[in-house]
Amino acid sequence: MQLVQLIISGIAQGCIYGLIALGFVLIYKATETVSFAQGDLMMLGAFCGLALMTFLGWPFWLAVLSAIAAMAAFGMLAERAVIRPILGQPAFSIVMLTIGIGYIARGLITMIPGIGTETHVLPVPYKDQIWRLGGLVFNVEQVVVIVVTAILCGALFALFRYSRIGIAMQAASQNQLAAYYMGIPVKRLNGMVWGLAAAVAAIAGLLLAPITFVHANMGFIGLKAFPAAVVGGFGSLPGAIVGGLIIGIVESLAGFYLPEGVKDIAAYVVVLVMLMVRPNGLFGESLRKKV
Amino acid sequence: MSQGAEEILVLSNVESAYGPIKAIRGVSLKVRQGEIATVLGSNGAGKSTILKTISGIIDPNRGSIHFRGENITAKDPADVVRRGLSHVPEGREVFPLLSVHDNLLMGAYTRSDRDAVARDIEAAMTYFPILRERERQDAGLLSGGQQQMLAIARALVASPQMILLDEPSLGLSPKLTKEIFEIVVRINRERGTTILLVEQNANMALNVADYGYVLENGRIVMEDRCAVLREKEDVKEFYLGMKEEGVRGERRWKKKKTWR
Amino acid sequence: MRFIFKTSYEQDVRLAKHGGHVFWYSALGVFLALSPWLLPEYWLAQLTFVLIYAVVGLGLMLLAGFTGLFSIGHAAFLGVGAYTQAVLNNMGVPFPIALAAAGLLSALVGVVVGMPALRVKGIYLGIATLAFGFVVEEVFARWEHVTGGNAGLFVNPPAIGSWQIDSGTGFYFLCLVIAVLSTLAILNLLRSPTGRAFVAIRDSEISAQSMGIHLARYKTLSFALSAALAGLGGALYAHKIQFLSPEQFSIIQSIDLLLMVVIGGLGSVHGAFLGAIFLITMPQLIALGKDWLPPAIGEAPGLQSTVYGIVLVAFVLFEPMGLYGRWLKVRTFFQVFPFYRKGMFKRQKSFQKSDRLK
Amino acid sequence: QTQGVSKNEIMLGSIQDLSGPIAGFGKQVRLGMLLAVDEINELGGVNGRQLKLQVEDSAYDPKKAVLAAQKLVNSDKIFAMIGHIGTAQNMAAMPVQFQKNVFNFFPVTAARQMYDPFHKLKYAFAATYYDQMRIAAPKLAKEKGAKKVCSMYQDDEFGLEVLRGAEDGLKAAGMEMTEKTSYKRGATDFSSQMAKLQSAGCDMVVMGTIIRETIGGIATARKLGFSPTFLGSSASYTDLIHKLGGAAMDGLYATHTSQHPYLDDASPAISFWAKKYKTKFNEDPTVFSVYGYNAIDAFAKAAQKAGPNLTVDSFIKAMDSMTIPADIFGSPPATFTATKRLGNDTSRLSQLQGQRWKVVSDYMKP
Amino acid sequence: MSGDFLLSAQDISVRFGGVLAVDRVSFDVKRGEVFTLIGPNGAGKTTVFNLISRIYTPTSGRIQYDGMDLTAQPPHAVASLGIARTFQNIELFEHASVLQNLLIGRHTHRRTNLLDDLLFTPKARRAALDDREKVERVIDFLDLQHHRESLIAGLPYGVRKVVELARALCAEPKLLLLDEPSSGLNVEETQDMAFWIDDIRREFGITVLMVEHDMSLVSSVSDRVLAMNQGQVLAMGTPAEVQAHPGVIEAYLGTAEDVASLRRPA
Ligand SMILES: Nc1ncnc2c1ncn2[C@@H]1O[C@H](COP(=O)(O)OP(=O)(O)OP(=O)(O)O)[C@@H](O)[C@H]1O
Ligand SMILES: Nc1ncnc2c1ncn2[C@@H]1O[C@H](COP(=O)(O)OP(=O)(O)OP(=O)(O)O)[C@@H](O)[C@H]1O
Ligand SMILES: [Mg+2]
Ligand SMILES: [Mg+2]
Repeated sequence: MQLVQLIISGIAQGCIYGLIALGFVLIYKATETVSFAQGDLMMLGAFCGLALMTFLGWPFWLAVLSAIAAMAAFGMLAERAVIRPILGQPAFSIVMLTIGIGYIARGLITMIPGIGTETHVLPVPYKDQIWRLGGLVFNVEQVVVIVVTAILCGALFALFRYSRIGIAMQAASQNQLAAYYMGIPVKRLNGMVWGLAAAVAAIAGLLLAPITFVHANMGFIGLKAFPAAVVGGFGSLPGAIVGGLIIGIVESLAGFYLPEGVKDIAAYVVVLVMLMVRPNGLFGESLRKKV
Repeated sequence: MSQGAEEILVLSNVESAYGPIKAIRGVSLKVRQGEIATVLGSNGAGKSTILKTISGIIDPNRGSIHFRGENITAKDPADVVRRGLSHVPEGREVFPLLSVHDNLLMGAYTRSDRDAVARDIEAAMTYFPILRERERQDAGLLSGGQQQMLAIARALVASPQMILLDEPSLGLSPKLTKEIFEIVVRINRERGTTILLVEQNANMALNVADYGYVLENGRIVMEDRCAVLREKEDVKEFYLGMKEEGVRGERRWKKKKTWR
Repeated sequence: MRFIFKTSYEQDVRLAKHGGHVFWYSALGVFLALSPWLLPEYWLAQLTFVLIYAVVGLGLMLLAGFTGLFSIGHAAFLGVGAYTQAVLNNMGVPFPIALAAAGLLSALVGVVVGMPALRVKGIYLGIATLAFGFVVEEVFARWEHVTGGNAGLFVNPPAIGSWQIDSGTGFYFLCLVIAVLSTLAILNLLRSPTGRAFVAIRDSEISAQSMGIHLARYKTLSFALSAALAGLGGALYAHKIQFLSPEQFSIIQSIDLLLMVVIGGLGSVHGAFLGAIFLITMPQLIALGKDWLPPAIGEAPGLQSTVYGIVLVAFVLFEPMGLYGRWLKVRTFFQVFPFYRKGMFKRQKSFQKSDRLK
Repeated sequence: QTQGVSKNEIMLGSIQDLSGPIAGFGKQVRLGMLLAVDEINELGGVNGRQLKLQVEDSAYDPKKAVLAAQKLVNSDKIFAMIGHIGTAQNMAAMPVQFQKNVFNFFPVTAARQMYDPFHKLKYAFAATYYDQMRIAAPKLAKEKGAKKVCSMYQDDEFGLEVLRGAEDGLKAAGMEMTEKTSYKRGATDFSSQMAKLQSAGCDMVVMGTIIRETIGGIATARKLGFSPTFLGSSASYTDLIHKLGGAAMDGLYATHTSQHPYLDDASPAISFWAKKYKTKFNEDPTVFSVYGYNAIDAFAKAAQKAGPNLTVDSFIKAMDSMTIPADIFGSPPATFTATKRLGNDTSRLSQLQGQRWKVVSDYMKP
Repeated sequence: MSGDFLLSAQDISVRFGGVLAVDRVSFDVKRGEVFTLIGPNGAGKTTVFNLISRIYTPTSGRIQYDGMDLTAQPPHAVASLGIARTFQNIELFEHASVLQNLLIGRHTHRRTNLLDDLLFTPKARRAALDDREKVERVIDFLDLQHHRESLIAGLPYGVRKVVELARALCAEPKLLLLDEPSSGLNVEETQDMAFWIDDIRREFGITVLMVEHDMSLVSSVSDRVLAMNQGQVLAMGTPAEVQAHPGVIEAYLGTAEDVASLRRPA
């Protein structure tokens, strides 16, 4: 029973990692860069939802949808302003940019007087509810995370596998020059990718907020999502979820059964082991250049 | 070739540079609707640069480019393609991690008619049966020549008004090289697609093309109908490799130490 | 405009390519040697920090800039060096021996981390080093009887026998000597086969391999050298900061180090120094600039990270080659004066290509 | 000429976290200090000298703290460092200060190192986490009749101090710590920790936690149907606990010295002060504002006493011979001597009742 | 093994998923000869090269080189055994200059150790000058003086091909593998290439194994030609023999009608 309960909470936590990892993978698949700002976008999304719900008093659903839309717009705007000018430069420049964007986002939020330095509660309707099933406890907040994560993963997977735009995004990331030659509007797609990523981040932020509260540093949980993405195989959407689950469950079990401190580095140990055994992760393809 | 045909592509006095290095200097050329034009030139003369400038991959410093009467100077490449100008780049440039099929699909990105695209993909695969065989394989794993076929097929499915071909025969077997040119001619005749061809195999190029330009050091030094160019001594010597023995023997010893 | 007439291959091998080099670097050397008497104490301390970070930066530059392997856990090596130095020093081991041990142990750890690096590339390597960084930080925190755990560890001033280097000036010279020696070593490396092998690996692994370069060996070597320099830097850092605690070697520090080499200019030795100057003086400049801002903004919490972020973004946008790139432009401007044309450094459109296949 | 003291000015420095993880606290300490500085300066300063306070940002990073300390000490030439926040940050900055004879005055951290290896320039005001727990844990355990006392603590020096204090206190009372579990700063999931404590049958849990972790931990426990007595340290004595955690947090005990300054506090003095603060900064004060305010206030009192010839020695002499009286916030009187540099080592208990902190005990003696 | 053969492939096969890229191919390359592989696109020529340079491991079969089993060698050791190669798609070090590329080509001849390099001892200096001299010789040989300091990224395709050849020559190999040396070169340059290959064999005594589609180049320089199709050996013999082979004509050369047939009516 104990074990089942632990696994349940592991899965719930794992879904959170997976959800954030989805954002990383999304960006990676479509632009071959790693966004260190994903966690901070998540934070912005949560603050956005908070502003709408608490300060403007909008109804829950309206606030959630508007926050997601606003973040998508923000993502596109940010792309337009800072990423597009250096589109085509080595991916690493863009990684640096995302670090910079993360700093700015965190800094600006902190600068809002009276709000930025505080911790807030996001008033979701399902706050603190639990379901009991036999002797097990299900946290509604976590159930919501699990469900939304599954849906989102499916949708993104379909986008990249079947839709023309999704394939074009991957094409542009693999060979930008060729994408231009094909008439793919690389810039516009890039904007869409960052918008989408910001929207996913906003969803993650809103889902996470009831569990972790809303504060300027909530994005740091993103650091745990990196291992999740790597374990699953960076570039694989289902991999992100599976990786997240593995890490969530390992953490949960390690916290209970293993000595102190193991839980905190369990994620990193898992990722190191994984890189030794299967360097490309569970679902990552092993790539070699053909010469 | 109809003499008074409308000019579909006009470059006037185009100058492009890579940083401080000028690659082409004041190039003016015209391609008429429905013809095959070719640009000859030795290595580094700037042939690829002309094509890249036309399709907007690099922005010219000076001069203008008009396609079907519209100014496309320094336009976004995607925009240029949308207007019906496809470019088969030098060096294949396939999407290595997409399947062959998806590569072709991307070739037709600018088209919205799904059924017609599917038909054209079928047609392209008929030109190059190997592509059908490898439909689900990642393009990066194809052999060099197979990738070249894919690159050409990709331009065909775009069903453009005009194709810029940069060394289409690169790395193809003699048989396929010939086939490729047959295809080029066929497309030109059957669909009326205008073609601007850059090719090292000058013999082939001068045979299939109507009009030719000779480029040296970024400048156009000669232009005429191909039938005329084929007969010029210079062209014969430098581009068709028809030299007298003496000249060739001399070339062998031309190398001397240029100590810096 | 300077024309150099070359008359022998020897000239290409030399470090100083022409008289200008000799003059300017000598001038810099004189300035550095006289700094303790030219600069106020506070700025001397900052300069010392710059030298320390430059040593670390050189190491990271070697790894990221020349071998193309990005480490997001470099603070771990810094930490290994710092703790080794602190522990040995506090045990009374003479400074030079402790320093050597710090460098060696870091190098050893570098080899261990290099192992996964042999099999993974790009982002995977980044995450592997990130994970490694977290594990090492945890070790610092848990291995209490050696590292003092989270309570931290005080570091005595460096000493050789009974000679204690506890003055700011003495320590400054120590750092200066080590920074100069490290720089020379890196420069030497870059003009010899080892350095070229690194560059080869950066540009094309398959091709490097077919040139007979043992990828595994050279990648490991790059990690080891880089870690050794980080370790040396860490040892100096330990003395400069005098108090070590695990969170000083966290991901934040790692990212700072990475920013340092990127802002300095990836792939140039100058970049390591310029980046270090940036990293150390930036917070101070922000603190100074605060006074000119209206208090509502100047005193607002979060200002520092906002400005830091903005500067970073601005750098990547306008100066992707980093400070060194800017320096080159300025220099060219004066060299070719008055013939500098605006388009000279105009960026041609460039296009990203998959890094996954290399 | 003493560094930082001029004819009509005393230069003071402080390092706060203004952009890092506890920027909220850093900001409040700073505002508290500013309030005190302004009050004192309006009344003519200290022996005719105006106080000048320079605050730097460490972003809670020891390296930045050192850089900031170097700036304050060597460039701004401060006389004393006041209310510096964070243990590691203080540890890293102190050597820089002591080299130049600069005080480390009333740092905002309750670590023993703030006074423990004795240094003449160290002055600490807050009962340490260690002492708080050493005294409170056994006392509360006895009161509640707890058989199995456990602990969840943050895996850093702060959490360990709480744990050590509780362990030592329990041992002295003939009890033992049944189970302990830790988490890393910034953790958001406490289910395995709480499951562990629950399955060990704990009936009292000592929380070496700060804010979000206190709330997260207790909320998780409540959901699992696990409700022991929770005891926190002064780190979890803040209004954020009930503001964020809501009713689920009721029942939590915490140790502290100064009281939280509610705007509508029963004590008119506190309420007056809180309103003044609110008017000035347009923000509700918290207990951290009080720490900042008190630090400056105490400094001014001592400097006043040291007389017009303010030097390091005269300041030490004044400090070591005076009693800082109890204040409106309920802090106990503090005394220092040439060897004792912790003002007071006792604390009292408050409990969350109806989403508000209520003082439930007087200052506790072991 | 007979001493005349520098390289001999015995029944090598390699399979990638469903594709049998090389199917039981055997051939021997004599010391000092120019041996050419031809075949339609996708025949498996490049794959044979990749097997020799140990980028792939054969599914079955062995490759003997200079009396040893090449298949037992790790990939990076191949170069030091005296095998250098060029790539079909050009794999140069893009962000380095031509000179640096060529110096990297000298890697197998490095004589200094890490310490020498770090301290730049006189030994390292001598080695550096020595390498440079060897490299200059190759530069002179291939007429690359003008491009010595250029970055690869800015070179035209044809020059890159030559630089790649130069890089391989800098390794002073015994066996040189050239994958389509003339693709992307015009007639004149192809003729230069032919002379170079000839010189490489004659003056430097290097054995050349080459993949090439330009039949004029093939017939002017090769001693023997092997034609492959779909992974299998189709024909082997002198250039003339192979070109006359009906299977080769059918699969590779195409019917000999004149290109003029494509000529458009004026
Ligand atoms: N990316 C670049 N950076 C700098 N210079 C370049 C770049 N690309 C080409 N060049 C220069 O521009 C000139 C023209 O190059 P271009 O590629 O157009 O030649 P080409 O005629 O297509 O030659 P090839 O037959 O080899 O393909 C060359 O001299 C080359 O050095
Ligand atoms: N790594 C690989 N994975 C899957 N298939 C491969 C791989 N390498 C080669 N192939 C396949 O093996 C076959 C032979 O390829 P190879 O590159 O050897 O051809 P080639 O003879 O060099 O042709 P070309 O003249 O076009 O360069 C091709 O069909 C190719 O798709
Ligand atoms: Mg070209
Ligand atoms: Mg091939």
